[in-house]
This record gives sequence, C-alpha cells and structure tokens, in this order.
Amino acid sequence: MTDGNEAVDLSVDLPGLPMKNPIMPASGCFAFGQEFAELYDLDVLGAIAIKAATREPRFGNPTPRVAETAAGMLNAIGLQNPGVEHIMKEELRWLEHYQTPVLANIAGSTVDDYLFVAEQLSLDPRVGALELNISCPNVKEGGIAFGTVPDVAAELTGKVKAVSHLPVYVKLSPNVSDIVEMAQAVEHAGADGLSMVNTLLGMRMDLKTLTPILANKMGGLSGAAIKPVAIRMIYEVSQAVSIPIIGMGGIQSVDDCIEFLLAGASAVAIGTANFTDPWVCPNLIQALPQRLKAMHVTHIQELVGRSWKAWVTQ
Amino acid sequence: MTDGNEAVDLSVDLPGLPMKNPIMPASGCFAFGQEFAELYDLDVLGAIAIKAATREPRFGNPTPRVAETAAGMLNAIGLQNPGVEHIMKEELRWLEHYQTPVLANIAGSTVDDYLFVAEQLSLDPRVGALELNISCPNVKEGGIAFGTVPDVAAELTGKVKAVSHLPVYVKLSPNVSDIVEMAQAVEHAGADGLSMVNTLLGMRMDLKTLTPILANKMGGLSGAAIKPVAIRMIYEVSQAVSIPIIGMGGIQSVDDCIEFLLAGASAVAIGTANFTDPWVCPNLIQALPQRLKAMHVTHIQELVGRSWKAWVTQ
Amino acid sequence: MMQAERMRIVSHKVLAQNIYEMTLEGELVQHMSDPGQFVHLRVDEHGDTLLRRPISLADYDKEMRQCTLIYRAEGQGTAKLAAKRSGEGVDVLGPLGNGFPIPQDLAGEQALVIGGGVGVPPLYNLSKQLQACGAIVTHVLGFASADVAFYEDRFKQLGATYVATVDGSQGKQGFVTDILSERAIAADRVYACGPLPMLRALEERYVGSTIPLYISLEQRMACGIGACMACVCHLQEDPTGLRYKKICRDGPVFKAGEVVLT
Amino acid sequence: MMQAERMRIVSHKVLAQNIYEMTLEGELVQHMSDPGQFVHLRVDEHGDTLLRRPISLADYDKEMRQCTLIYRAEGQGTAKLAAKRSGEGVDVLGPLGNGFPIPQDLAGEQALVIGGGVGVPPLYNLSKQLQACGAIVTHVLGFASADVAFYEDRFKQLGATYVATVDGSQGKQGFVTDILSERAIAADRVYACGPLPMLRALEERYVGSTIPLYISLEQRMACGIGACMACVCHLQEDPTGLRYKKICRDGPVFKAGEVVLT
Ligand SMILES: Cc1cc2nc3c(=O)[nH]c(=O)nc-3n(C[C@H](O)[C@H](O)[C@H](O)COP(=O)(O)OP(=O)(O)OC[C@H]3O[C@@H](n4cnc5c(N)ncnc54)[C@H](O)[C@@H]3O)c2cc1C
Ligand SMILES: Cc1cc2nc3c(=O)[nH]c(=O)nc-3n(C[C@H](O)[C@H](O)[C@H](O)COP(=O)(O)OP(=O)(O)OC[C@H]3O[C@@H](n4cnc5c(N)ncnc54)[C@H](O)[C@@H]3O)c2cc1C
Ligand SMILES: Cc1cc2nc3c(=O)[nH]c(=O)nc-3n(C[C@H](O)[C@H](O)[C@H](O)COP(=O)(O)O)c2cc1C
Ligand SMILES: Cc1cc2nc3c(=O)[nH]c(=O)nc-3n(C[C@H](O)[C@H](O)[C@H](O)COP(=O)(O)O)c2cc1C
Ligand code: FES
Ligand code: FES
Repeated sequence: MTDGNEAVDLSVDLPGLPMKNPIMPASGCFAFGQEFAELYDLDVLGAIAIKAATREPRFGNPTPRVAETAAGMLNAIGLQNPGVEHIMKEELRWLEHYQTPVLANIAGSTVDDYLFVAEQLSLDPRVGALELNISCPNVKEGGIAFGTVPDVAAELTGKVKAVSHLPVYVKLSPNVSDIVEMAQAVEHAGADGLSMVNTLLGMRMDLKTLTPILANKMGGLSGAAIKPVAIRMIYEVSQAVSIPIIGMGGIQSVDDCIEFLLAGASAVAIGTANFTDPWVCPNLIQALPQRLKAMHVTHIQELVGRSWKAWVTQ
Repeated sequence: MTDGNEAVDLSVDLPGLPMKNPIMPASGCFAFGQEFAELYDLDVLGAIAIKAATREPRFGNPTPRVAETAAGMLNAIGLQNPGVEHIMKEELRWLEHYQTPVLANIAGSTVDDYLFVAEQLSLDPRVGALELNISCPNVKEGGIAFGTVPDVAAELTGKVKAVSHLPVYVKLSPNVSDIVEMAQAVEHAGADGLSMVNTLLGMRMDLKTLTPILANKMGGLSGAAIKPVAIRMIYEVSQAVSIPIIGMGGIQSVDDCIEFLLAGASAVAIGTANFTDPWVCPNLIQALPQRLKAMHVTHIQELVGRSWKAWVTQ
Repeated sequence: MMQAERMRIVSHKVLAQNIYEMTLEGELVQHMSDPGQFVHLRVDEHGDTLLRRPISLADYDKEMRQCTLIYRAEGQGTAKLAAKRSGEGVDVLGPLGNGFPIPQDLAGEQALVIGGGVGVPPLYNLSKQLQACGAIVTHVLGFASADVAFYEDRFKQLGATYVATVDGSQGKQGFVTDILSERAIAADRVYACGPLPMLRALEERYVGSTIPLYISLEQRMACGIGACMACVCHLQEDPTGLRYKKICRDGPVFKAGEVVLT
Repeated sequence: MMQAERMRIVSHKVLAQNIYEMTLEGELVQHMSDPGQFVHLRVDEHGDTLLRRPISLADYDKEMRQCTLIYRAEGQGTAKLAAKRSGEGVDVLGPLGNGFPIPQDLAGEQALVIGGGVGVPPLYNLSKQLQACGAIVTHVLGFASADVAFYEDRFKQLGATYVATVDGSQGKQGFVTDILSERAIAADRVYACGPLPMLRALEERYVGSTIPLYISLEQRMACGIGACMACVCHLQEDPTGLRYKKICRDGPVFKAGEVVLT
C-alpha cells in the first residue's frame, strides 16, 4: 500500500489468461463479442468469456426467456448456441482480430458431450482456457448432477483435464448445500481455477395468466440480488482451496468488484450489468485505478482475500 | 370464480392455525408483537409467528448485526431471545389480550434443546402450532445439519412430534441442493406443515475496513431479492408433498402474496417488509379483497397451487 | 448507429387512460433511420429495475432533434417512467432494430396501416413517411375502449382512418379485422403492429396473397442489442428448428411469413 | 407517539461538503418531545433500498410544524435523500427513541455540549432547550476539516463555542478532547454525540466523577422501533452478559456508564 502517486497495477496472471486488468464479461451475457465490438474496442477487456458451446447447435428454450425481479432477472435461454464447430469456424476466427484472452465456456448433458467440445476447443489457438459450465439450471436432460454432486463434478473435471492441455476453470452452481465440498472436489480432480457463481434457480408468476412468466417455468436468477450470496460463497471457498477464483454475481460498480476481490476472487466477470449498460465493462476498467488509488492500493492483487487474510501487512 | 359481487373469502384453515386471512408476520421480524400493538390491533392478523425461543436466554451475535443489500438485507441477530421460560411467563401472557392464533418458532443447537422448548411451549394454551427453525444460518454451534441433511431433519421432526400434541411446521432452509428431498423427509417424519423459506446465507464487505460488514461475517439474506428463489422452491415442494406451506421471502405487496399462493403456498408470512413499513401487514390484509375481486376470485384458496394445477376448473 | 444518451424530456403528457406521450430531445435522434425502430429506456438509475424497457418511436424529427414515444404505464418500469417530469433526463439506448421498409417512390400506391392498442404508436411516423413518399394511406386502428384510444385525429390528417373498439365506445364495435372484413380496403402493401391474435389474423389474410405484409413483433427483452438471446423466434421455413431471428436486432419488423409468431 | 407521515420538504440545502440541511413539515412534529430523538426515513419508495435511514432531529418547531435534519450524504441511501428537492414528500417514521434529559430548571447551571462530525446536529436543539431552561451552555465541536464544518455561528448565538478540526483548518488543530484538556471548562452536566473514540474518551473523563454525562449512540438499524434486535448493546453492570438495551427504543441517548460502547 502506498501514498497514491505511483500507477496502479491492475494485472492478474490467471492460468491461461494473462489479464491486463481483472474485468471480463461473463459467459452468456456477451455472446461472442460482435455486438459489443460495435461499441468499444474489445482489447480493453481483461479477458472475454464467450457463450456456452455445446456439441450440437441448440435453439434453447421457448420464449418468454427472461423475466424481471427485484434488483435481478431470471433467464431461461437454454444454452442457445450454434454448436462448437460453427463457433470455432466463425466466432473464434472473428475474435482473432483481438488480443484479449478467451475463456471458452462448455456445456453438455453427458460426459461425452463435454469431452467432445473440450477436445475441439483445445485445438483452437484463440482459446486460453476452458470454463466448464456444470451448473446451468435451464437445461432439462441430465446436467443437474454435474453441478450438485461433488463426485460427479470431480469425475467430469478429471476427464476434461485428460483430453485438454488447456487450464480448466469449473463454474460452480450456487444451488448447493455445501459449496466448499464442491470446490474441493473439483480442485482435487485437477481444476486450475473456479468461476463462481452461476445463477440461483428462481421463478416468477404472471398474475394475468396465473402461470409462470417463463415458458420454461424456472430460470436462473442473476443481477445485484444475488451478490451477497456470491460473495459469501467466494469467501468460504477461497479459504478452502488454493486455485484462483473468477468471481461474478451482480457486479455493477467498481465497489462491487472490490468486494469480490476482498472476499477472495482474483478476477471478476460482469454478466447482467451488460444489459443495463452495454459499456459497463470499459467503464469499470477505466474507473478502477482511481478508486484503488483512493484506497492506497498499488497492486490490485493486494486486495485478493484481504477480508480473511489477517496476516497481510498493511 | 365469479363476477365479483359477492364478498371474498380470505380464510385459511391450517393445522392449529384457523386464520381469518392468509397473512401473518414472519418469525423474528415482529418480536412478540408489543411494538406493533402500539400501531394497530393485532387481531387483524391471520396469525402471529413469534420470535424463535431457545431453552436458555441468548444475547445473540455481536453488532453490527444487519447490513443492506440490493433489494434485501442481511441479518445475523443470532437468535437473541429471553428464553422459553420468560417467553411463556411474559410474552405469551401478554398475547392473551388477542385472539389471533400464535405460531411459536423454536430454535436450538441439540435435539434435546428443541425437545425441551417444544414440550414447554406445548403446555401453553396460547400456542396454536410449533414452527421448527431448523435453518437459522446465524448460529455457529451444530444446527446447520438440521437444515441441510434430510435424515437429521426428519429425526428431529419425529422426536418433536412425539413430545407435543400440537401441529408442527418445519421451517426449511433455502441453502440446500434439493429442497424437495428435505420437504419429503420431514413430511414423512410427521410434519403437519412447512414454512418456506428462511434466509439465504450471504455476506457484504465494508470498503473502509476491508472486512465483512457484519460482526458475525455472514448473515441471512431476506427481502425482495430472494423472492424468486422462494417462489421456485414452493412451486417444487408443493407438488411433491401434501401438507400445507406457509410461504415467505421478500413479500411486500398484495401481488407478491398472490404469486406465492399461485406457486403453492396456503398462507404467507411477511418479514423484512415490516421494517420498511410497520403497517405492511394490515395494509396488505385490507388491500387483498379488492385485488382478488378484480381477478374474479371468491375464495382465496382457489389460487393455491393454481400455477401447476392444470386441472382446476375455471 | 446505436448510442446511449441522457436525453432530455421536453414534454410528457397523458394522452388517454394510462397512456403517456413523451417527447425527448438529443443527438441520438440523428441516428434514427426508420419508423418501427425502438429505443431501450433505463427507467431507474439507482433502483431495483435492472432491465431497460423497449418502446417504439412514435415519431421523430431530426431537425428538432426530438423524438416522441407513446407508451402504456402498466407494470413497475413504465410506472417509474410515467413519474418523470419535463426537464428531467432519461438514459436512452438506441435507435435499435430495423423498422418498416418504405420504398422511395410510392406515388399513387395504396398503403394500409393497421394497429392495435400500444401497437399503434410506431405507425404514426410510418404513415407520415408513407404519405411523404406519395402513398395514399388508410388506417385501421383498434383499441379496447374510447378511454384508452389516442391519435385518431392525427391519423385522420394523414389519410382515411377507421377505428374499432372492443366495447363499441368509439368507432365500430369489434376488432380491426371486423373493419377489414366489412370494407374492401384497397391495398398494395400492408403494415401492422399490435397484439398477436391480430397479427395472426392478418397473416392468414395476406400471406400467400400478392400484397406484402410487414409486421412488428414484441418479446420480453434483456439486452435489446442482440447479445443475450432472450428475444429469438423460429423461422417458418426451417425444418431443423435451429435457425432463428432476434427480434431486437433482426426485427422488430419482419415480412409476414418469415418468422413464427409466438 | 410515533407515526408515519409523508412530510413535505420545505427547504433542502448544502451546508458544507456533502453535508445537507433538510427541513420537513408535517403533523409528526407535534409528537416530538426531546432533542436526541430521531426519525427513520424511507429514501426510496420503489427502489432497491429497503431499509430506512435513522437521522437525528437537529431542530424542531411545533408551531411551524417543521423539523430540521442535518446529514452527511455518504452511502447509497443518503445519496438518494440528497437528490430530493424542495416540495417533494418524504416518508418519515418517528419520532423515535428517547432524547437527552433536560431538567425543567437549570438556572445558573453550566451545561457542556460536545459534538463530533455528524454527531453535532442533535446538539443544536438540545443547546437551545438547555439555554431556554436557564443553563449557561458551552459548546465544544470537532470536525475533520473546515470543509465539512457547519453551524459554528448558530452555536455561538447560544453560548461560548470552541471548534477543533483534525487538520487545523478551522479553530484549534486536534480533537475535542484536546480543547477539554487545555481549557478547564466548568460543567454541571455534559452532553455528547459523536464518534465512538470521542465518546470513550469522555466516558473516561466523566464516569465516576460527580458530573453526569449523557451520550447518544449509533448502530446499524433495521426496524428502528425495537422489534428486530439489530441495535442492541450490553449493559455495563451485567455479569450474565444477557441483559441489553435497544439503541433505537431505549436510547439512542444513555447515561454514560449504563451501556457498553461498541
Ligand atoms: C420492440 C418493442 C417495442 C415496443 N413499443 C412499445 C410502445 O411503443 N408503446 C408501449 O406502450 N409499449 C411498447 N412495447 C411494450 C413495452 O416494452 C412493455 O409494455 C413494457 O416493457 C412493460 O414494462 P412494465 O414496466 O410496464 O412492465 P413490467 O411487468 O414491470 O415488466 C417486466 C419485464 O417484462 C417486460 N415486458 C412486460 N411486458 C412486455 C411486453 N408486452 N413486451 C415486451 N416486454 C415486456 C419488460 O420489458 C420488463 O423486462 C414494446 C415492446 C417491444 C419489444
Ligand atoms: C439514532 C441515529 C441518529 C443518527 N443521526 C444522524 C444525523 O443526524 N446525521 C447524520 O449524518 N447521520 C446520522 N446518523 C447516521 C446515519 O444514520 C448513517 O450515516 C446513514 O444511515 C448511512 O446511510 P447511507 O445510505 O449513507 O449509507 P449506506 O452504506 O448505504 O447504508 C447501508 C446501511 O447501513 C446503515 N448505516 C451505515 N452507516 C451507519 C451509521 N453510521 N449509523 C447507523 N447506520 C448506518 C444504514 O442505515 C443502512 O441500513 C444517525 C444514526 C443513528 C443510529
Ligand atoms: C442471459 C444469461 C445467459 C447466461 N448464459 C450462460 C452460459 O451460457 N454459460 C454460463 O456458464 N453462464 C451463463 N450465465 C450466467 C452468467 O455467466 C453469470 O454467472 C451469472 O449471470 C451471474 O452474474 P451476473 O449477476 O453478473 O449476471 C448466463 C446469465 C444470463 C443472465
Ligand atoms: C431480523 C430477522 C430476524 C429473523 N429471525 C428469525 C427467527 O428468529 N426465526 C426464524 O425462523 N426466522 C427468522 N427470520 C427469517 C424470517 O422469518 C423469514 O423467513 C425471512 O426473513 C424471509 O422472509 P422476508 O424476506 O419477508 O423477510 C428472521 C429474519 C430477519 C430479517
Ligand atoms: S433482447 Fe437480447 S438478444 Fe434480443
Ligand atoms: S433497529 Fe430494530 S430493534 Fe433497534
């Protein structure tokens, strides 16, 4: 810590993701970047988490797919994506215009699905690391056990590690009794990092039709509403594992980012806030140094886990 | 359903709680009623859930005990209460001025604690039913397994049933992977009803001290933020059990009450909203008939579980 | 080119029961290119309403740097919008989407413009532009009742205007389709915006005919810019069921028959 | 008797950097009985700020049906409060709590009033009332710097006033306790409100002496009316550790030595 005259070092070196700053868009809230590239230079971002890739193309769930909740939203997109082949041929090719490291999110309903997609994506030089989405609440077939049963999650992680040379981040579901158990299981199986958290499973009713608003009935709750749950889980898990955490869940402001770092995240991802303000990522990246200076922080990594690292010298 | 000229029947007959309307304050958000009795006649309420009683008096956790979050709040009161003996001698005596049925909330760290308090409260004529708080996130010693391990919850429920002639509601924690499993376990063990949900475990950081805002570090998240999670859990559980559910979690408006009924709750409890507006319960009770008339509903019970009861005649 | 701007409310008034007309001023207007485009409004800068609200352009005037929106205050977000006063700023993202196609020269052509409820607003500027391109425009507008009807006079200034209300309190009792069935209104091209049942009835009537029909669709949206996949719809000619259009980016206006109405 | 009322803002102005003075008008003022009481403000009627904000009465005038609050806009809630304009309404719950005890007849008695930062506001009406009861009042006020200091002139009109600022930009450089150490200020009774370190230093100085000290405490609150148990504090003389006072209902003013400062 310092008097605040030097420059602030925002860089974070995560496995497979050498980030110049700790901020990336969250998977599924940024598509493959094209829409945002019309608004700003994607190379300002610390990294980019692209939308989940599945083996085959998926249309996803019927509409309505989103509903609003207090300080949050529900989504039941259902992993709509053009399939891994198309993603590699089109989206990742297009991303070659940019240097920012890419975190490729993978979803599936069977172990084989995950392995197939992981193997394919590992061939792509544009991908810096894989993010296993074992926690998507919006897909019916199988899937749910991957995100809630530690052994199942660990087995999947181990198998993906075996077919890929890339670092693997496991994206944890908050819909569990014991998040630490899940985190330790996947760490033990070889995960290089964790992404936390995916959405909480939620629901809204339509008072006109007397039925759920979402065609899929349930959806994933994201946005500011879930921030305290995400922070709590990161606080618990970061003390129990030694792999880095990408934190997410309701981040809207620079102060939110700092709360996640204090809790134990090494970097953060911004999801829902991109829908409120499409420029939120560059805005936060721009505002961060000043806030850190005011806090007398020179290296952003000083803040990581600071809330529980009593031993950190001040 | 009707043209809207008849009176609307708001009554709900729950085990031990003959309610004239479906609205009660939630445990811990109403103390034992005295403060609110200065503001309105408690007999307008459908029922009253009083603050958790423990075997011995408890001071609870150190302060700060509350923190604000987006559309919610965290609390770590830590079950402060004067102990069951005092509650019976003072608070329940005082409640004899009112007719409204009383739901007595019980907490403890051992099975014996629960049984002792349940036996005592069952002697009190003022208590209509017991509510087992197996889900308080703010108490360190033991406790957590009651709320997250189905067998442990079932065993406790069975033992309490054995020492009490009163109907027993089990208050479920939302911090679990499988809420249906928990609900079915306690139903099987003899529970007469369910209260859902208690608070989600959450946390906030103080950017000045770089440590958690709450002295207890973590606390329970309540308020509008958790409403979609509560509705989803009630929707799932109400289809899987045949005992009634008292729904709670972020209810602020008449429309919120109706969403909970549609999801499958038979009655609702109002917690955090009492802090924003101390008159919220009587206000909602007063506003409910008109809203139901506009929806052409004559008996409020027509709405219970309506979102999934495709067979209900219109 | 879409942009975000804090536009200033230059007027805000009640047009009918719960129906508001809001005029905004700002640079963003320069980028508006077609009637049928929409803006995405942040109703609440520090509140619990995270999602923006999509509202069509009812009218815009590049010289004045002003655009007009007409909306129904229904839910929480539009109620917050309705509480804003002249002089305040509103965070606007837009213009978004693709509007109604208008050929340069429509001299002597008959254009039929059909709207229902809060589907009527985008048709106002459409009709102005159709008329400016030389078309003879006829309007058929449907509302629930006289209480919630608006702009009949304005449309009359642009061409023949028939109104239907469900309760018969203004114009003909019934739906817009009743007017169409009753009168043989000549049309070389048809434009429509309104509730799904209305659009479905119009598809039945015109798809397969030689008269092109353009419809504007609605769907619950999150981003409004094509990134979240909230607002997709299936294509009609698509055996795989995998192809789609995003209403926010590829629409909201489509040629009838192109996408599946849901 | 506490009540809830939509009070009207009759004036709202900046006193110092981020320090606002807001005057409210309404019936609720009739129920105010003591300086040191507070009101609980809802800053946001349809937003994401669920909890009310406790703010002390800086002054009140029953004849005018007005009360004045002085607050620092710091976090999200007070920022929303600061954005409200004269003429708007604010949902106020109050008056809450027990204020500073003021004996009827204080003729010739010396009262010492000590405040720090946003602990100063409730002392203004206190001092007025002390003076009205015949006391000779001396004020010792501490602020971080001149930028955030306020009301020195007002206090001067009521009695001798010494100001300390941490950076020395106004009055003496240092803390209020430095002023107390330097000057032997005569006092028959002492009243204080401010940060915990200040209150602790005053407790050390006066508890056990013959001079009674009354202090006003703060704690994060939810209900403000005694129902949620957010704001409890331990009693000093309590071997069981189980007895408590609620700051919102039993306080916020306590006799020093009664409760444990945390
Ligand atoms: C491209 C487009 C153009 C539109 N143009 C107009 C217009 O000119 N005038 C007008 O009155 N209305 C228009 N609408 C509908 C308008 O967006 C909704 O009525 C409005 O979003 C409802 O918000 P609320 O706050 O009243 O309701 P809430 O119930 O609070 O809304 C909750 C959520 O549901 C969404 N939602 C609710 N109803 C609709 C709906 N019918 N369509 C889309 N999203 C909905 C909201 O956007 C929000 O995300 C348009 C919709 C779209 C998609
Ligand atoms: C009895 C009492 C009287 C007070 N009188 C005054 C006064 O006259 N002038 C003034 O400027 N301030 C006063 N305060 C402090 C004032 O209540 C807080 O500064 C304010 O609540 C902070 O809200 P925020 O929106 O700025 O902060 P946020 O950080 O948004 O607040 C988040 C939550 O924390 C609580 N909180 C944060 N800081 C404090 C604090 N210091 N004390 C209590 N709760 C806090 C808020 O009430 C809210 O629930 C008083 C506090 C109490 C308890
Ligand atoms: C519309 C939408 C789509 C999402 N799609 C994905 C996805 O494909 N893969 C994934 O791992 N997470 C997905 N998520 C979850 C987000 O990446 C993120 O974990 C979550 O939304 C919490 O962050 P937020 O509150 O900032 O949005 C999606 C979230 C939203 C709102
Ligand atoms: C301050 C506070 C204290 C609470 N104390 C208890 C308690 O003693 N026993 C209990 O079962 N639930 C307790 N709860 C949980 C509430 O009864 C309720 O389940 C929860 O707050 C969700 O409802 P809400 O969002 O309407 O507040 C408490 C909640 C709050 C906010
Ligand atoms: S609203 Fe996000 S893709 Fe259309
Ligand atoms: S704030 Fe609720 S008891 Fe004091």
